Amino acid sequence: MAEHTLLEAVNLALRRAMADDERVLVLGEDVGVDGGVFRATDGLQQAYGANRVLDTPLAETAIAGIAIGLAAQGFRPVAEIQFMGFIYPAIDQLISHASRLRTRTRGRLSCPMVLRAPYGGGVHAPEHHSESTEAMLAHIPGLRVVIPSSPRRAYGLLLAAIQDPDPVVFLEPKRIYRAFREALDDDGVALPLDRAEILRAGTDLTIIGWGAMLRECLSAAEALAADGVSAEVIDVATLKPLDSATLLASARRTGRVLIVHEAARTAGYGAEIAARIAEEAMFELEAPIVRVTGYDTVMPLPGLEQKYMPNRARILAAAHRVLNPS
Amino acid sequence: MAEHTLLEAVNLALRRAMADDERVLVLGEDVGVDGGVFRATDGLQQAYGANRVLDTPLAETAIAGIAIGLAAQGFRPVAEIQFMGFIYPAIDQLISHASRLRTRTRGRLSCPMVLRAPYGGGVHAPEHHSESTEAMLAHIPGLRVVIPSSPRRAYGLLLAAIQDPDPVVFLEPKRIYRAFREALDDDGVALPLDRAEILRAGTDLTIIGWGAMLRECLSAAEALAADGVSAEVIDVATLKPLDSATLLASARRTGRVLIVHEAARTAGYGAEIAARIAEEAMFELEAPIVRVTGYDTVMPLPGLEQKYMPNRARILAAAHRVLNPS
Amino acid sequence: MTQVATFAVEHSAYLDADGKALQPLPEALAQPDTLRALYRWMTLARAFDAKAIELQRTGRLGTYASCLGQEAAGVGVGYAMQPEDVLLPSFREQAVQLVRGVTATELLLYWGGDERGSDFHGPRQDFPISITVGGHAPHAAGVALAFKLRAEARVAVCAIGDGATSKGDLYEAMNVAGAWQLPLVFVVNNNQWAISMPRAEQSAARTLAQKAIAAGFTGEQVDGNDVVAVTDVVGKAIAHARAGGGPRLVECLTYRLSDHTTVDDASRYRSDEEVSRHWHEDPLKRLRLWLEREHGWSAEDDDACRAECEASITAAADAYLATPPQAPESLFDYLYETLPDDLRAQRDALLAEPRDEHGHG
Amino acid sequence: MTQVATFAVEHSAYLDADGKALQPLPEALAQPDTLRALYRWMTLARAFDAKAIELQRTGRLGTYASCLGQEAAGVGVGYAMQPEDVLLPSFREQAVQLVRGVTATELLLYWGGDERGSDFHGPRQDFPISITVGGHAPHAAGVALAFKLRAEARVAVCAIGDGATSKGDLYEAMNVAGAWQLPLVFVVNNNQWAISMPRAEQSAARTLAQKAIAAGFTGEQVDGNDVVAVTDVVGKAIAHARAGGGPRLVECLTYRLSDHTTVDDASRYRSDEEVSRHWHEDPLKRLRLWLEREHGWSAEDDDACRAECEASITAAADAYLATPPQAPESLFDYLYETLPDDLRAQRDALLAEPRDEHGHG
Ligand SMILES: Cc1ncc(C[n+]2csc(CCOP(=O)(O)OP(=O)(O)O)c2C)c(N)n1
Ligand SMILES: Cc1ncc(C[n+]2csc(CCOP(=O)(O)OP(=O)(O)O)c2C)c(N)n1
Ligand SMILES: [Mg+2]
Ligand SMILES: [Mg+2]
Repeated sequence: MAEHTLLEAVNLALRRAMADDERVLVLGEDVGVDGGVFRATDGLQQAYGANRVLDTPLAETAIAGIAIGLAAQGFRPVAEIQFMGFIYPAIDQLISHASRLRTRTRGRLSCPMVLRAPYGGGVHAPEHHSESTEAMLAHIPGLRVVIPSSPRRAYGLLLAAIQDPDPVVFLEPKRIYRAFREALDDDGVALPLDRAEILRAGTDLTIIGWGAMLRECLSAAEALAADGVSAEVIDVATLKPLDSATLLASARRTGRVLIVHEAARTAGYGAEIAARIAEEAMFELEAPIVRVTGYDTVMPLPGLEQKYMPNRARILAAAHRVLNPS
Repeated sequence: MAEHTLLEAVNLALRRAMADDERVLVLGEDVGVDGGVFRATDGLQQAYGANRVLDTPLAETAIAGIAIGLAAQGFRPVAEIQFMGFIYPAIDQLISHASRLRTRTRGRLSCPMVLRAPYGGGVHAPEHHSESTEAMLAHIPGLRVVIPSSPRRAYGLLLAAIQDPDPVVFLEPKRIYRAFREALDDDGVALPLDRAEILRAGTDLTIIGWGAMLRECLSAAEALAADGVSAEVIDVATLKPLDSATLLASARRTGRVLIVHEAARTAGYGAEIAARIAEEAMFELEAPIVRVTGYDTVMPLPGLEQKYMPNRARILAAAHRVLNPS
Repeated sequence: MTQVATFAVEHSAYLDADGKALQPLPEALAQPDTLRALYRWMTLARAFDAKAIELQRTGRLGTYASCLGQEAAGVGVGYAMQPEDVLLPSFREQAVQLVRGVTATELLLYWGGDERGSDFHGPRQDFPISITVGGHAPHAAGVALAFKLRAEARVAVCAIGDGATSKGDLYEAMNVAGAWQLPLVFVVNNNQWAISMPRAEQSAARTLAQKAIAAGFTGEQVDGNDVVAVTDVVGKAIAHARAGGGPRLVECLTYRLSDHTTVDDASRYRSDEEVSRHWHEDPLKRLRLWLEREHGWSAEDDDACRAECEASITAAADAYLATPPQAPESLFDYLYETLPDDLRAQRDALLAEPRDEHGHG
Repeated sequence: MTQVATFAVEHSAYLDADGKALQPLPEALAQPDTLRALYRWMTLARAFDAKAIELQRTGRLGTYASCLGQEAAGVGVGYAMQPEDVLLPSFREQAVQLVRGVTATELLLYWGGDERGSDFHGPRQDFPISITVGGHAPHAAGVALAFKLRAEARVAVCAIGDGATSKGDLYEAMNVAGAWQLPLVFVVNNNQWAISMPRAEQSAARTLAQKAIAAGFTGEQVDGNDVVAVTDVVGKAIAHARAGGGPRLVECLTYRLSDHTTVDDASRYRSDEEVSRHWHEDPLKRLRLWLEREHGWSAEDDDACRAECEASITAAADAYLATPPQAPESLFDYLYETLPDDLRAQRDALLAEPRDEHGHG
């Protein structure tokens, strides 16, 4: 089994989906000849032609809206927004149309599209290139929101997103695009779109995260283990729909919960997870539910980026608070 | 003291702000000659002229963006988006620019603008006319998000929003635009933009809400009182920044918390409030924190609207669960 | 200075307001059967409109956007399309929709607040009404792209208002349609008003047809109250697109004789005098006069036509009023193809609520 | 069919690629002092560009978007503006910004990832760089509206690329600018590429200048590598706007000689041959040839000019590199005018974290 980066896994999944299903199209800015600014779509246009891999004019509202029209006509478009920071002109299309076409027409039309975008900080990029506003999207009924945390999960989840009959926003943690490799079988097997995954089993504390933050979580769990604390680390993976059952079961088992995300804290998706645990499992907890998040500030330019991003040290400090509530 | 509806209160506050400060401008679709589709800006153009009350072409991105340009130049624009359902084309301007101009330029430029929009359901309106996506906006660092619940509060909060040196989204619960009148002194006194208000004091249970839902909350509290249960009802009013202190103090006092909003449940703003209480006051609670919300479905056309909206009955059912946790 | 590009906008009309021919009618449309069919569709649209307003006024329909005075622009577009084409309508396109085969009952269900009204049994691939102004224009580009990629001889038709021409969504879709030479016709129903904003204030562009120049294709104007001209010009644009010639934009010059919707009061922003003046331009009247003069259309013919249309609309309204409401759980049942586990509890909670039975209105 | 409107797009140029005059230079710009000043600004911009790339390559600057080859379009716009005008730049407008009085140190701070680089000490009202393509165009309409409402004789200048012309944001702003006759000049820096998308695929419009026709005002083309033509045509557009004549759009035809940014590899999508061909169009070369031929500009003059510019840029870079980083809490300190209570705890938590001192790069 070859070893692949997350970026390569995305490329493999796209190739596989295009090979298996001719309804699958790829479109976006610079996805064709250039192969995407991160090379996620590298080689696809050479392999499948300019009729299946379309370079679009610079217009995000149009990109999302065109994908909707294609999807309603039976294609399975995979549209790319170059960075999540440029997804906002497409939000109207997502909330007002993609997520509603099925219910609006009582199932007559539907919208099996995927909107991919690299997201998150930590790569020393210009303004708007480090956004992490997944919570805004996860609030939209009718959408799915999926975030992989590793090459293998990226491959299986992206295949699933493309096969899904409803619109899926697929956010790729660009910070770990090339951070590590994983053995990966290009077997066309999709992962379920409603399951969190326990990345590390533990008994004393549950750490919940998604995307690139899980590397920090796992690293913190490692450090805790050295101190004799057994931390369970869960990859939420599908923010919408949320696999509450897995999260609640873990919270009940460990009695202590830490939620980690790099997005701003207020009305971030960590709040939803905390609220569900508080509603369903409060009496089984030994400590308050603590969130480790980005601040409620604008993501700064690279000079202060590291000050903004949650990291292992912040997670460990919070873990100690959860382990020893005052 | 004259009695006014919430809608009239909005109009009064706009008039007062325009009279007191010539930097205040009003702009939006149909706000001038027509006086706004709800008449919120009725008579303003006659009183202050077409140079201070501007009918714009039909373009929400432009409306928000023009307000930013005006604000950077020292005006105090109050832009109207006709319905919250049409705010999405303006979200990019809010998150990428309005909320960042001050920090991006280290205070050299700033963005003292208000974006008003009627929001919420219950008025039997066409699609997109009943949106309640305040949580998406409350996630944006650098913004303020304010929602009044009565004529008096609308007057004082809108004045404050206009005076505030930073961008404020002001969401008006259209369902209660004309639902009731309140004695209101047009005295130009602004309310603080960071304070929740206890609408009804109580000792057994805290019910937290905003906008039109507070009428349902108060009505539920009334019914509970008849059963000998003393419910405290709090109007959050400023979702961003949130007055955590008032909410936490009440939660600690009553030990039981119900959060009510008509927006979809998942990643709604109720999650943020629940998460804060779970983090800060969990050990002082006698029952899980329960949310009464709209479903995670698209707001239906009017035929099923009443099935979607939380109401007194749903609040009461939840209250009984919180009062008698199993 | 060198001139590097020049452009022109053309205007077409056949029948003037008094039903006199400004030029010979196009052969295909000059046939009495065709003209009578067009007249009957316009009469049906007007009857539908009157019924919808009556239902709304009596509390049996939701907010409604009338197409009074715009029947020619609507019917002409519908008539110019082929069944296999796809319509992407805005909210004032009842006339096109009726010609496309959407039933009056479906339209009333929709305006009565019932999603089943968009589950058209006729034109299954037509898009539902877009309430977001201009929001459907990018979908039209996507639909047209689908046709082009599959090498199908089909055309997408996107109908919008004059107000919509100020929206970036429309512009982006037009630019892509031009860049990709998509089989897509944009029809701008310029009824002179966007709620209270008059056309002249919406844009400094002398014509809305010239919006197409920015996207690199042809835009033209047509007398939108002349159903012959609309059918002809839109028909040619569709044929051009079908033949692989790329997109076109047709601006139909018409007038909104009604309030913006049933919750609007147009007297706040325009004079009765202006409105009466435009009644003179009535699209039905001019075709009736032509039919009378050229094809012996009588008062009895006219009454019979109107009566038949009204009866059909009344039957449709009765069917609408008799339709039982949707089950509340349909809120969940059409959200995703398969309801995620995560939402089961919410659906169960909804089902556990007391149900009250009620009909429409 | 009647023609109801016609439009034309004009193109202007003074100096060809070999520095020969295609027509007599405009009086005001023909003066040797002026031409030398323009040449010096272009030389400074190029020196800045080289330094920025050097710093980036050696890990002391962030991702950087070079303006190599586009110096004339930048300098001409800067030179045509008055100090009291307001510039709203995209991310490739270093040349305009330098002429406007933004210091090289400020520019480096910005590209080095430090917000203080946008706290310009010179043009206090100029907007910061817009990274969102086209997102600043509506701001330009707002700024221009402010001027108009206050009856100030000032003009807003909004600079965008060819790719930006596909964005709805720009179109909406243009349409409003036309409708309200705002004192606003749009400058489209058509460098033929939007990352990997060539101009011809971006839009079917023959010229980008004709985008203005959709908004009801004049668009024109200019040789964007001819600083005399840019200064002249943009200057006239600004004067026209200042006099109350409304908006204009100027398309500067130029070429991006560099990669899109320091993280791009343009060889993936365009040939070296194409790039070399465009070096022939170099804006500095043609003005230098003119100065040599007409005004006795010597090799020594040229070396001296370049040395002076390089020295000034090196000094700016040193100042940049010596600037201590911002305090972490500045994250919070500029978010609102007054930090809400709700955020105090977060700021305190940030302050409680261990601090490491570091410089830029
Ligand atoms: C994006 C958006 N903004 C605002 C509205 C509110 N609105 C509904 S119709 C309308 C005017 C539309 O004018 P026009 O495009 O000319 O169509 P007409 O109503 O005249 O048919 C407005 C502003 C909307 N539906 N969508
Ligand atoms: C709204 C938006 N979408 C995408 C991007 C990513 N991006 C940055 S520059 C660029 C191309 C811009 O092309 P053009 O407008 O021609 O300007 P140029 O880079 O050639 O100066 C793209 C797609 C962005 N910054 N903003
Ligand atoms: Mg109209
Ligand atoms: Mg370019």
